[in-house]
Amino acid sequence: ATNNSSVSAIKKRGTIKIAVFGDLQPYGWVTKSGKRTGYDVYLARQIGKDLGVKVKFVQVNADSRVDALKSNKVDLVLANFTVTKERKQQVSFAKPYMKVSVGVVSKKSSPVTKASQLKGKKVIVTKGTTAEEYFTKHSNGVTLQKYDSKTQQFNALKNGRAKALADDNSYLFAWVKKHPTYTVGIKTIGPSQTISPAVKKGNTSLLNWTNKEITKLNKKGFFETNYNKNLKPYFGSDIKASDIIITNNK
Amino acid sequence: MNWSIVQQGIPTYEKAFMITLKLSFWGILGAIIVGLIVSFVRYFKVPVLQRILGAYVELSRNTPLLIQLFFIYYAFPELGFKISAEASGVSGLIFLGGSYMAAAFAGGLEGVPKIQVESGRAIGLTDWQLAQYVVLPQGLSLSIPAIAANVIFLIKETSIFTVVAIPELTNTALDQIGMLYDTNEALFSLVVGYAIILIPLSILLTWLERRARRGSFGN
Amino acid sequence: MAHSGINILFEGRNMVRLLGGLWISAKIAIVAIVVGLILGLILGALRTLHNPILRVILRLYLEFFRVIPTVVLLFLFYYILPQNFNINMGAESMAMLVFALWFAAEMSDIVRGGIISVSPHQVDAGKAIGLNRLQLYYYVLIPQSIQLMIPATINLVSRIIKTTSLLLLISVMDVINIGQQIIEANGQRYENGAFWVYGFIFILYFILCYPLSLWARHLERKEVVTANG
Amino acid sequence: MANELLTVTHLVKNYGKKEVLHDINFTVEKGSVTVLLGPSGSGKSTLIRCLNGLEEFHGGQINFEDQTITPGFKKWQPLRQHIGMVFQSYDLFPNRTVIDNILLGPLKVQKRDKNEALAQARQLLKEVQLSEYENAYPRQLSGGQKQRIAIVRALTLNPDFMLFDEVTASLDPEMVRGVLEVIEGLAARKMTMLVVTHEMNFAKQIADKVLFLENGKIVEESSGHQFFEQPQTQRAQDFLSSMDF
Amino acid sequence: MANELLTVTHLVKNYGKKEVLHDINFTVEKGSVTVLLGPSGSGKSTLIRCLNGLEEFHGGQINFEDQTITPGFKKWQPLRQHIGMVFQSYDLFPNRTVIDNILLGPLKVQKRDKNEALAQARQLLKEVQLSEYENAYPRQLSGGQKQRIAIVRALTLNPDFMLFDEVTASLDPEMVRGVLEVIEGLAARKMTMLVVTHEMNFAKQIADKVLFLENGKIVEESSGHQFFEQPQTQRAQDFLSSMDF
Ligand SMILES: Nc1ncnc2c1ncn2[C@@H]1O[C@H](COP(=O)(O)OP(=O)(O)OP(=O)(O)O)[C@@H](O)[C@H]1O
Ligand SMILES: Nc1ncnc2c1ncn2[C@@H]1O[C@H](COP(=O)(O)OP(=O)(O)OP(=O)(O)O)[C@@H](O)[C@H]1O
Ligand SMILES: [Mg+2]
Ligand SMILES: [Mg+2]
Repeated sequence: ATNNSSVSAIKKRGTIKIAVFGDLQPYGWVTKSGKRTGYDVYLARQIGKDLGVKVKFVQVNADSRVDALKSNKVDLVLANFTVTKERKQQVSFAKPYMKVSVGVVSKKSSPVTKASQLKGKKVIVTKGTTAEEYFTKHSNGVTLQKYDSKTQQFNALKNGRAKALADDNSYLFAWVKKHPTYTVGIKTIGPSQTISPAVKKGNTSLLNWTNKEITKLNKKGFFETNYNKNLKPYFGSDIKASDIIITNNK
Repeated sequence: MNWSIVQQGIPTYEKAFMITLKLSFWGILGAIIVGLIVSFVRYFKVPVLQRILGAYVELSRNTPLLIQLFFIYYAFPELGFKISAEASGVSGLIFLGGSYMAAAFAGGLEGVPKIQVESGRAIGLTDWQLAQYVVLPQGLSLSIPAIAANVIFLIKETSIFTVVAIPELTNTALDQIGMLYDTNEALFSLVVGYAIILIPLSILLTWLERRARRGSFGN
Repeated sequence: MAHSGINILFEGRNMVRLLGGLWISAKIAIVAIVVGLILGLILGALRTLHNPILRVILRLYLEFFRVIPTVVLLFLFYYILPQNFNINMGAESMAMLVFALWFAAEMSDIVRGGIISVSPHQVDAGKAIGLNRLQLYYYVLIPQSIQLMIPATINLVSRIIKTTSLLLLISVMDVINIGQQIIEANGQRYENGAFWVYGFIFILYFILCYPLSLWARHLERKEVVTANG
Repeated sequence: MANELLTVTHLVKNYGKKEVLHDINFTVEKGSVTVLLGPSGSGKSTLIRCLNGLEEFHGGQINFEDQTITPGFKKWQPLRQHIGMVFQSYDLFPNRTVIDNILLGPLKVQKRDKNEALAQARQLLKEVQLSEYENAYPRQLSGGQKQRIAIVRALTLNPDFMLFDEVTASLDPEMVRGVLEVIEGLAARKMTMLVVTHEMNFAKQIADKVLFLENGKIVEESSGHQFFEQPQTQRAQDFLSSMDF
Repeated sequence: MANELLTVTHLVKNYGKKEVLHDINFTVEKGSVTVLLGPSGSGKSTLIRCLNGLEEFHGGQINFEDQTITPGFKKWQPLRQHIGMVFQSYDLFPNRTVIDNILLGPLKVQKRDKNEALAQARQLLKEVQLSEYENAYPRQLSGGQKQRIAIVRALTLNPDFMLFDEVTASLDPEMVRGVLEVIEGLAARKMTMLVVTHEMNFAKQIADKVLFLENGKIVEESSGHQFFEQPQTQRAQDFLSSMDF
């Protein structure tokens, strides 16, 4: 089959289909006036501009990001997609643009600060996230509640359905700023990881282009601008840009 | 398709299968009880109660289970009323299934020919005796095919429980897809899981319908 | 919370967006119903023929769509078709396809049920005046069974509308998905936003389906009356 | 007269706004057979159903034994043990065997002793020549057999009065005779009966009195003999001549 | 003989394993009325339905006009225009008016000119005294009226042969006469007919020939006069006596 997600195919079509989250403030979400926005979305728009094509957003949930690529539903995933060994076998990741690690949020009134406190407790995750992966591998007596979407998982936490919720620390930081009765008691658990754009395996054309694009954007300081615009207002003062974004290219 | 992956997943799916079965069982049992109550209240035209249950039936039949569940699980706690995921699932199934079962029972009761009621009256049966010896035995057996159809329908609806994070069959399969990317294997196990429950039921239903049509229940 | 949660519905363009989501669901339902109706009518008529092979095939088709939960059908088509058969279509058109095939399967059973419930005397009478098979369907069987089929068909339409709620799970921007976006985006301002948004969607579905169920019941009652006449 | 079992006076019955029985008056003497004739839709079934409360009536009154029944009367249930009825359509309970059909009334309504009721039921079954069907289900019987069982079921309650509404109308022609013979037997034993039938030869043979109904009115009332030999009204004459082709 | 319209030889018919017609032989002469009698379940309807292909048969043959029909014959549809049939159950199409019921065959099957067919239909409607019901729907008619329309519907195809299967059996007694008179009229005009009926007086009046069927065999075949005056077999005698009560 021909690669209809190659750069030339995309240019010919005039649109690029990019998978983003729709309910993950401040990375990919929708404002009350219905406009998509966030750190990932901002990047996506820039990529569209640089390719000279229109961007068509496809909203995904965490567990459908791989399949969205595999089944050609999208050309590129920009949905807080953490690079993992397993995922590398399924899709191709470009150069990273963010740092991340799993964090655990809990009620300020009974905070969870150590993994051992979770023994025998319920923990909320979203299906197909690195948090789920981590706690599946290191379960230590934790029972996982697996939700489909971010909305559902945060709703469940607020309703007190579990002791804690595990997810990428980068958006937990943002979430607790808006929900001051909660705290990210465990800031990092498990390995430090990175977030990258992903394309379908074998799509070297778009992969190469994206790698170059990230290098170029880095030079222009795009990611700092993006951070200041989309992320900074959501984080507490204890979080610095360098905690989140990757500026020096390897 | 990688069969060893399918095989490895069997214990997990077995657990999920049991959860699907367990929740279906309680949900259907509850729905049958609610259905019986509703249909009796409406058949015997119990004042006031008949109207209240009528409103319940309309709400139940004209809204999707998914929203009913969202409501029970995500919205009610905001009003200070919280039950577990499994309890929410079963309540949702009862809320939805109660009206369907009521319709099945009502169909059976109304299917009892008028002449049967009249000949019961003619030999002097009281209203209660009429219900006990004539209307209920005949009406219930007439409603069996419709009940069986509802049972199948309700079991299928448990697939929606995935949205409240109950690790039943659908949730388990979606999890396998999301985390391990074994899409084909997960969907295969999922379909097999439902087929084991539903195909025998569907055959039973066909048989019941044929029996009912041939009139073995009737004169 | 001094302000009432209901205002979440009137913030910004929230209301317009919710209704827009509803329109997406409706659009998918409408296409599925139209396609499914036509296909179901043909398949249902075919199922009354005495061709055993055709019967088995159509019966299997019906059973497949009947036994497998709709959620699973959606995932099957959503994941399997593109990956294994290299057929690509957007989530919306895919949903239309699944719902149309499902509708056609259920419809075929309604049509078959309607046709076989036409009294065999009518078939005899039609044959006795020399009608051929096609004429028999066109002049006798279909017109007489259509009245019987309408209430069941309306119920099926109402079912398909309710089932569009599942679109959420395959990333179609339906009314519930948009509801979730709204709950998330306004979560901290409206603590019981979920209650109001889900409540509103609950009512939307009710408004769509309730008239259908009233109509179906009205027709059923009328049918009982005319059947005795 | 002390000899009257039933007296109907000025009886009126409406379906909604439609008056289907107008000012009906007649008496039924103990031990007599009254035949109700009339064209289809004239109100025969409606009248007979008013007499055991299956239909409400709206004016006039019914005197049965020492009871006076006026519109709105509610206590039909105990009275119905004294008034047996058999319908045109087979009305046995399909979920019960023949004997269970028969014993339901005696045991549950009349709370009689089981052995005594059973003995009576068996005796009656023998008389209608259906002893061997005691444990059969209704679906295993022919139409004529079902109707004979329905008669037995009514008789086992020891009624004082029997109502028959076209009990042979749904039967195959050859099945008719057996059922009519049973009714003839009852007449011979002086059971008080009101019979609606379209079998003219049978009516002629059995009727002590004929009521001819048309459009909800009794247009002729005469003795059985007189009605068939010298009908008084033109309408009755037409009716009789339309009946034998 | 050149005068035969229909000849049935060695006809056999099974339902599954059950043989319901055994070795049936008879002829129908042009312009004659043949009456088929016999107890319920003897196979009358089955036989008559074999003659226009509503049931398959499994042995023997049928000769109709110049056609030879053997088991497995497929081309009934054109033939049925020449063989009219009226059934016991009212079989008008409830979704079409009276005139549309009548014209369906002439226009759609025979592709005849609309005005010509309409003229014929109106003439026939007049003869059965139902002209004013041209635009009524079947549900607005009484049973007797429906059966007369059904006869007209069959006649408008100009058949050479008419089959009647107990066409008055579901009618109210007073409606019977009108229908039978129409059939009598056809007999007078020498329409070839095969008639199943339970109306003995009518059968007697109309039959040129009687076939008496029992358990799927023709046990007696004789002229109409002879059958009713001196039935040959014991079975026929019993049957006749069971018929008049
Ligand atoms: N439930 C009903 N509602 C309205 N009208 C009715 C009802 N039942 C009967 N009627 C009308 O009442 C009149 C008398 O009907 P009824 O059945 O008593 O006649 P009938 O003499 O028994 O006729 P048949 O010989 O056909 O049994 C008819 O005009 C009929 O249409
Ligand atoms: N579809 C069928 N399948 C099996 N057996 C049948 C079927 N139709 C009729 N029979 C049997 O064939 C025999 C003849 O039936 P048929 O209807 O021809 O009798 P009939 O003489 O017309 O009776 P009636 O006077 O009651 O109309 C009966 O024993 C009947 O049970
Ligand atoms: Mg009557
Ligand atoms: Mg017959």
